[in-house]
Amino acid sequence: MQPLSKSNFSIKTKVFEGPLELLLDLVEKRKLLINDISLASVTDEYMRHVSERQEMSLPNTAQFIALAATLLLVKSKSLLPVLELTEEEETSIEDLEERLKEYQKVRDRAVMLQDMFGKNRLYAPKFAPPKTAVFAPDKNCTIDSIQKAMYEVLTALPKKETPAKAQVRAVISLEQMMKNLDSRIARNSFLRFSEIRALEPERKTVIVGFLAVLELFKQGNLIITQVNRFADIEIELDKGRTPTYY
Amino acid sequence: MPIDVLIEGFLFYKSAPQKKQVIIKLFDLTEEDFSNAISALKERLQNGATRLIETDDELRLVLCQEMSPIIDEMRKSELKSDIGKAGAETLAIILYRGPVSRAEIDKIRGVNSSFILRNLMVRGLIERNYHKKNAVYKFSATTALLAHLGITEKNQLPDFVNFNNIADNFSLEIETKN
Amino acid sequence: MPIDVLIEGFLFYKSAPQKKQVIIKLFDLTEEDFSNAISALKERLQNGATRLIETDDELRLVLCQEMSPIIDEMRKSELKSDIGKAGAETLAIILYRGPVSRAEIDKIRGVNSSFILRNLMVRGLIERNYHKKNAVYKFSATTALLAHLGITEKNQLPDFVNFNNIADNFSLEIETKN
Repeated sequence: MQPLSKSNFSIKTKVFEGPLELLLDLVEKRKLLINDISLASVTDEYMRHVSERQEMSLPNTAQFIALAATLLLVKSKSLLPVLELTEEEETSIEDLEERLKEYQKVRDRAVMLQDMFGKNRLYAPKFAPPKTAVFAPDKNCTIDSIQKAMYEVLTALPKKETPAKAQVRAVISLEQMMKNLDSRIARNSFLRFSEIRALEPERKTVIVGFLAVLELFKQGNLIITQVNRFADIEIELDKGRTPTYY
Repeated sequence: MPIDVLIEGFLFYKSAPQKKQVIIKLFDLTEEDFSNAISALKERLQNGATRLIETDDELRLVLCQEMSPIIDEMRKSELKSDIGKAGAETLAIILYRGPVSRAEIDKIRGVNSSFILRNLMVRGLIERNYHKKNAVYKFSATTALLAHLGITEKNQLPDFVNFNNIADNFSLEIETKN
Repeated sequence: MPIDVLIEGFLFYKSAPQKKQVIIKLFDLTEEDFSNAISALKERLQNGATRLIETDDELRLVLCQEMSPIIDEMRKSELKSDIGKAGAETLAIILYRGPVSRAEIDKIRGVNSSFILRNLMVRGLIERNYHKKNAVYKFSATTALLAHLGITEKNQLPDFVNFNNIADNFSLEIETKN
């Protein structure tokens, strides 16, 4: 991947506030409908955006990563149709499609609202302050109540947000995983998937690891052998070619 | 005095949004009398310069849309208002699906909306009410929001009916999951 | 738009008496058009809650006579009623931070305060003054309120420095965020 400078990023890429906005943009850019096929086809680009975000520590990165996990599931299923997903995983994929469709509707309505807003206002009458105000205090008009009310106002002020750094670090990017794998395979020239798995305590990271293997295989850098279903996957460097990245 | 005149007079005197429930209690009305009076009032006002804005729980008397360019002209020094993309999305969810909780808004937008919600409340476009039944705060449109959009009722929004039919399935899903 | 509707809308929006000559000039009317419109408007309003009051040189929209007893009653009960939690909070901010603009009150409370401010003004607890420098209205406590509280200056309020520091810090934070 090309290193991107900050200025480059802001020129070439829209800044997305949330993951659904990014995902929808990627799907619509390709003029696709929202379904598992289109989601799988934009996964790589989505992952790229997310790792850029991570590097620049933009806000909401944790939400982008949470959605990435589901997208990776969609992608693994499309690369490996025999892959069996748990019921929970199936639901999370369906849920993502639903959410994206709902978001699309909301976004379309939002565009209309932005256009309507303030154009043909229905004006309310101007406020004319009373010329002769009667002095009508109530039980709240004592020093004690006023102090208490001010205290309540100040304690209800919104607190400064602290971004969830830990969550952001939890999931390693696909690209990083591919680099790691490649150098490990280059060192050992042979690796079992169970070994990768043993080294990665996070389930999400295991999925990323699996995808990295598939991705390297697709690019022709690896030879993969699986003797039978559910057996361990054996990974070898294809010595016939020099490893290349996209 | 006819109830519709009574309500019009009350709203004119208050010159601010008023809760429907307050009006019903104040004039000791049945739900039926109230809704008939509201229809009659809307109908009668059509010939004049004022209109009745109706949200889920409030009423307010405002100027008709045709007067808008004239008042705009009179107030031209004031800034043109914009709500921004995040604001428009949040308003869309509240208008088309409201009253909704923050959790629902966050889920649909995929990001934390607390900052933008506060912003919209400060501008008086939405309000937050406690719903005892579900023990959550829900956000809904104010008369000011409808007034800014140039409509007197939510169902005058483009595609309003259509949207809600489809969205129903979705909302069920959220509720069973939480 | 019919001239009578135009005039009604203008008077409704201004909610104060308006000079006839101003209206004639504003809408570029002939004397005849104007007086015809006035008759038409008076006639039309008969069915509703408002009436047109005409003096030698002014026009004004008011509530019909029949509403007076109801409104008098309402005004009395309004003044007797509680200003509520929102009212107390707004009053506290004005006391501790006044003179303060509506925008700042809204920012601190996280909701729109315009209707509460009106109510506090009607009750003679606060007043607003135009600050030319920033071209905004600022609100402060009335001398009657200060006397009622038994203080002569706001810095005699308990925790005055501490509370204001917290509010200042928050305003700064919000500022940098926007």
